[in-house]
Amino acid sequence: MMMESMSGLLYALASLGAFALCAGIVLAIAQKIFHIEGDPMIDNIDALLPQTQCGQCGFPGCKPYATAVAGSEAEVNHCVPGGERTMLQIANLMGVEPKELDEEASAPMLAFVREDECIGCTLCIKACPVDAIIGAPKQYHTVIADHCTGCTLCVEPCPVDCIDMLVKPELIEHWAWPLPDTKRSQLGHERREQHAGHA
Amino acid sequence: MPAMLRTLAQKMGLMAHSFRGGIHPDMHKLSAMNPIENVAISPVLILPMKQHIGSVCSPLVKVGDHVLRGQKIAKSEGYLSVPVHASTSGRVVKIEEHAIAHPSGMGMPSIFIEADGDDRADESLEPIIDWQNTDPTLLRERARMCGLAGLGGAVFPTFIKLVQDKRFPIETVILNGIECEPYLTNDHRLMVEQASEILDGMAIIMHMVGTSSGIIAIEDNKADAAQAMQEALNSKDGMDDVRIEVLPTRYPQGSEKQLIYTLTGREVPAGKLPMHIGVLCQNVGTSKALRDAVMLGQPLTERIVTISGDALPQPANLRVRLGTPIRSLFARQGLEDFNHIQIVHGGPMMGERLSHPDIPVIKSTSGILALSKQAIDAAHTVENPCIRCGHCSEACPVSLVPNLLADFCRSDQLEKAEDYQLFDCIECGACSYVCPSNIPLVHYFRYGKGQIALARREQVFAEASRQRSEGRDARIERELAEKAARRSRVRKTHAPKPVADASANKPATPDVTASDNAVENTAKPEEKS
Amino acid sequence: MTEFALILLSAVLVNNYVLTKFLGICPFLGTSSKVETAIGMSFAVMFVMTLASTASWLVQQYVLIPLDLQYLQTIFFILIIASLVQLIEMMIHKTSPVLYQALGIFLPLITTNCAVLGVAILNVQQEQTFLTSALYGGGAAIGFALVLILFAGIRERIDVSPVPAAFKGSPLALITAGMMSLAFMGFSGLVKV
Amino acid sequence: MSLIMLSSPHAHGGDSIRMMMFTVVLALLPAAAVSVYLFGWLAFLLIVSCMLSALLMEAVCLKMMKRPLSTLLDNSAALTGLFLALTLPATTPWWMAVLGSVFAIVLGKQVYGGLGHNIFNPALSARVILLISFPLSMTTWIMPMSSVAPALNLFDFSTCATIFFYGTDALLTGGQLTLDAITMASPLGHIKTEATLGVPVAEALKAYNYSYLDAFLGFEAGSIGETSALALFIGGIFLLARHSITWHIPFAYIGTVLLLAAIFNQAAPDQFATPMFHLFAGGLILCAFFMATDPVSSPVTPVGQIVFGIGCGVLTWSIRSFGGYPEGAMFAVLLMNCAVPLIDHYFRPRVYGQNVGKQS
Repeated sequence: MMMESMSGLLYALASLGAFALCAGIVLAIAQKIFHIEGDPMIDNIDALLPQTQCGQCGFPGCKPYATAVAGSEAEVNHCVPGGERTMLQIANLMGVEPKELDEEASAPMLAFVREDECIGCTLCIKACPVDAIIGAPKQYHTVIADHCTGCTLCVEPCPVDCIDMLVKPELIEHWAWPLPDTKRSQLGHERREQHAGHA
Repeated sequence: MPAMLRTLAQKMGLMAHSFRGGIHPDMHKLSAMNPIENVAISPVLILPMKQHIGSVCSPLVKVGDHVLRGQKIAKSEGYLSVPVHASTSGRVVKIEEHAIAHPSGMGMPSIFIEADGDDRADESLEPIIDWQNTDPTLLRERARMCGLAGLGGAVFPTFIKLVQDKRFPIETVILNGIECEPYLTNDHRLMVEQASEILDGMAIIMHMVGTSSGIIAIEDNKADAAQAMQEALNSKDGMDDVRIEVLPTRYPQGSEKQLIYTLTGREVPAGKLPMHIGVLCQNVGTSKALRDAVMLGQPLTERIVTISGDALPQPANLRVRLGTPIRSLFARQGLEDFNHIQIVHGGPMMGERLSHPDIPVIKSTSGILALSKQAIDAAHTVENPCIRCGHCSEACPVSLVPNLLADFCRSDQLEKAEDYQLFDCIECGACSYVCPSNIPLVHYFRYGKGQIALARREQVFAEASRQRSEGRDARIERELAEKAARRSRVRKTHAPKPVADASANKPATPDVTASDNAVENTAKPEEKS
Repeated sequence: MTEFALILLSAVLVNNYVLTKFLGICPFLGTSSKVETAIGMSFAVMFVMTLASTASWLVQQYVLIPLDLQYLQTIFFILIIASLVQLIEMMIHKTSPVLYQALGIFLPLITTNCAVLGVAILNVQQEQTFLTSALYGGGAAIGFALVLILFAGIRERIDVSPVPAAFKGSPLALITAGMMSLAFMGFSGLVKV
Repeated sequence: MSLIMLSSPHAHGGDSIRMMMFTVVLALLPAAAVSVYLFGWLAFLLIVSCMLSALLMEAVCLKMMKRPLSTLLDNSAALTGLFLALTLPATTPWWMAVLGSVFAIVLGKQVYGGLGHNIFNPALSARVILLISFPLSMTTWIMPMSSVAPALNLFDFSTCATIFFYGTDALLTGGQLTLDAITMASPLGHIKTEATLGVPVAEALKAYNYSYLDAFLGFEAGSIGETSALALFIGGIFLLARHSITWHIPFAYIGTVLLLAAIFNQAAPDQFATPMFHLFAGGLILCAFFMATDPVSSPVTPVGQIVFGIGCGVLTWSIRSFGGYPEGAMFAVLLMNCAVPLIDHYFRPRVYGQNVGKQS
């Protein structure tokens, strides 16, 4: 009696072991075939970020923040200039629940150099993450309005403090229609809130 | 009649083509029988720097200059633009921001001209009498010089369309006399009173684009205009391949794409222009303005404007100088107090609602309406939930699905809105008109389009910033690598020799330190990972 | 030939695994928020289910019965399904990372999906031949896919509507799933198999 | 001048939801009138109780959701109540009718967010819930005009009231009537039971002394609103004339059923019923003209509506011919309602200028 149960046990172990082994081999081979290098998610997220390289998310630029979010070490709602839309897009891409923004994005800003006070020390040129300030040592510098992302990194290193942040002027060509805001579309707003909270 | 059967019948020529959808609003053509009246020149004319589709012009005159009627006062910037001309002789009083007919309420830099009363014309452009043998490019330059833009309401610079392109030969010229917008009757009166001038303009257009066949499209609610044009056409020689086409009244028959499909059975492919399918469409008013520019040497300084509305005592069609404030025109027609009145710039279906009447008449002003409060409130009542009844997608002439599009725009699902072809919407308003729940569909589409355009602009800006930032990082790495290489080279040259040549290394050091400090402080405050 | 068609029809419509047998509800609710994810999940489940039901029949026939190890049935089937899921996970991670990210936890969860294991064990209990067990596996997977994609279409629409706060999200999803199973009861008795 | 930005157009055609719903109620009046004529006070009590409870329940829901009660005026709740009443058998007790209306309003519509957001047709989903919860009483039919049961005078208010409030068995305690004396199988149910015994369709109908004319006018067993094909056709044509619905769904739906019935009837006459029979039997016309064309739960685009109609037709005919339940129309419409969001997405009309290819 002991012998059958022993041999039964033996058969069980043998068959299970054999099956598991060949499954393992197949998977190992598959691992080689479907090997993937870097994580493409980083580029997808980086493409969503506004690239202001401003560091307000606590990371030295957009690419590092994208890597952190892809590796899910950082939350999706740290990008302040991106605002709610970027946060919703990243949450959508990562398939996580959208989180409230911790800090409301201010109106878009532009740096402006008061040229008569500028001593030409090139400190702000080196501080600007997107090379939006031009000028040579000992010559006064100026900010290229089209290139400035408003990240305020140049204000602090300036020794004579001659850079101030101005609100970006709104052009008539860039004006966009707002949502219908009359009592008439109260229902529309209600539906918008519904969706916003549940992207 | 099932849509498939209808298109089949149309393809086999059994049935005239007619565009899909469309609505039948009551037309309120109150001023259809009033002849065109000339308006006295208002003391101050306000000319905004942009009255067309394209870039803003820059002023050529200074405050205090004296100008003649038709003198160029602002030059066009870039290709897609046309200059602005003084509409009367006088003195430039000031150049500053002034309100224009724009929903945002934002202003546009404008030139204020104080009329001196004798309206002396500027003779610099001499008339081209025998334009038949003039080189079309010369005529095209004249059209641009005279500031011609589509007067049907689109204000697209006319000279860009009037071109002979080997790859896209124009077969048919279509003259758009449809005017399907309620209340507006200026094209109608122009056709009745100046039919032969319009046909001269059409002949010039056909000469410029090198075709001999043309169609003049008129709606059947303007029988007298069709008759006047037919008589003028019969008396004209050399235009035998041109015919008048009277089409059933239906809004928006006058829209370029719908008119082209109705007359030729061909559709303008998405993202392409009518010229890509060999068709050129022009408004009757523009054709007459082209005739004045070529045969009389007169730049575009005035236009016919319908002033009407259920709250206006005396509707009329006025020949108005560009820059005349709307308030003076309303006063001329007996309307002074505006507090129960809504002013609309253009027709009720596609026009802008103005918040105050101190806005000048510009090239795109085809009509100004004074609508009573209850007329506007009836149109903008409380929005009910959409019951997916499908009336809006039936009415849409571009066969979109407006209610789904509105849902996407309202809930910011913009990629879906683009996938459903939001940008093919011509904002004609037929869907909002028929919606039983009074949903402001066109408003949601405009919001959607604005957000998508904003997102695209930010995307382009972000892409440029990213490239510059990566270029900068690469530059810093390169400089650091050079510094490290240079330091290691310096250490190698000094290290092995004994004390004897200690003095030799004196000259080498200065230049190293100079470039050192330049490179030293390029590192950012916090090190880039 | 009609006999096979009837089997397939009965597996897809009449006794649909999700709406009549109520198996595989958690991926049904989890991955149905967007239609693209639902389609991705359906392909994954179709791949795993069909192969799992055939492989488990083979294992049952040629390994368990000769060695009379029927009591090891569940462990073996889970082993088969797990390795298939591992395979499909690698394939999806390689081909479309976005789908991989969107499916998230629900991709490895197919291993514990009661519909997949259910079809394998039911095939064995009803002593199906090799061909009919493959047909049942495929039919069940197609049924699962059909219902999942329909439900995803509905979810995308009700997520945007002004649902009363108490019903927002999964309560309404469950009510809708209930209504769908009510509708699917119309198919009962359609096929006399 | 208010600075609120109003976009064009500044004109409106004057159509409103209330008018559209009222048109559908008008279209249903002939069917309701005929049902009262055929089933007497029973039908009247049913219709009134369903409509009242639907309106009451909607008011309660709106109050709970703090939404303005004015939406009650768009008579969509009244319409749902009337729809539900017309699909119920004459002998439905009052509490079942009220429960049905509550299901229709709460589970059918309000839970999805009110008018315009429900996925399933509210009246139909309530009817299927009742069918599956109370199978017996939902499938007991009585012949109209009490021609079969002379003792049951449908125009005497007291008898009808007792049936309505205390159910059919209370009536029978009086002893003079037995349940199966006054009830009988619906034509569809009769054929299905006979088919299981192998009796060909033609004979089954003869035994049931079924006549197409009676079925067309309405003298046949069935729910109170679906028996008279004539009244439903009048309502349907009225809806088409008033452009409340488009021809796509009804024509596609009825056309598919008739086509399938014709083909299979030719192939096996004794196993499958004739197209005429399918047209007048059960709730096909009611579902095709009123239930399937409910704008909220049907596709928006014409192409989608045709696909929806064909789907309903195939499902109705196959459930009637092969399925377990005698009447397939209700299930078919609900099943196709599930597919509407996908149909909307994949069957959109070709937009002007898209892939026009080479043009003449």
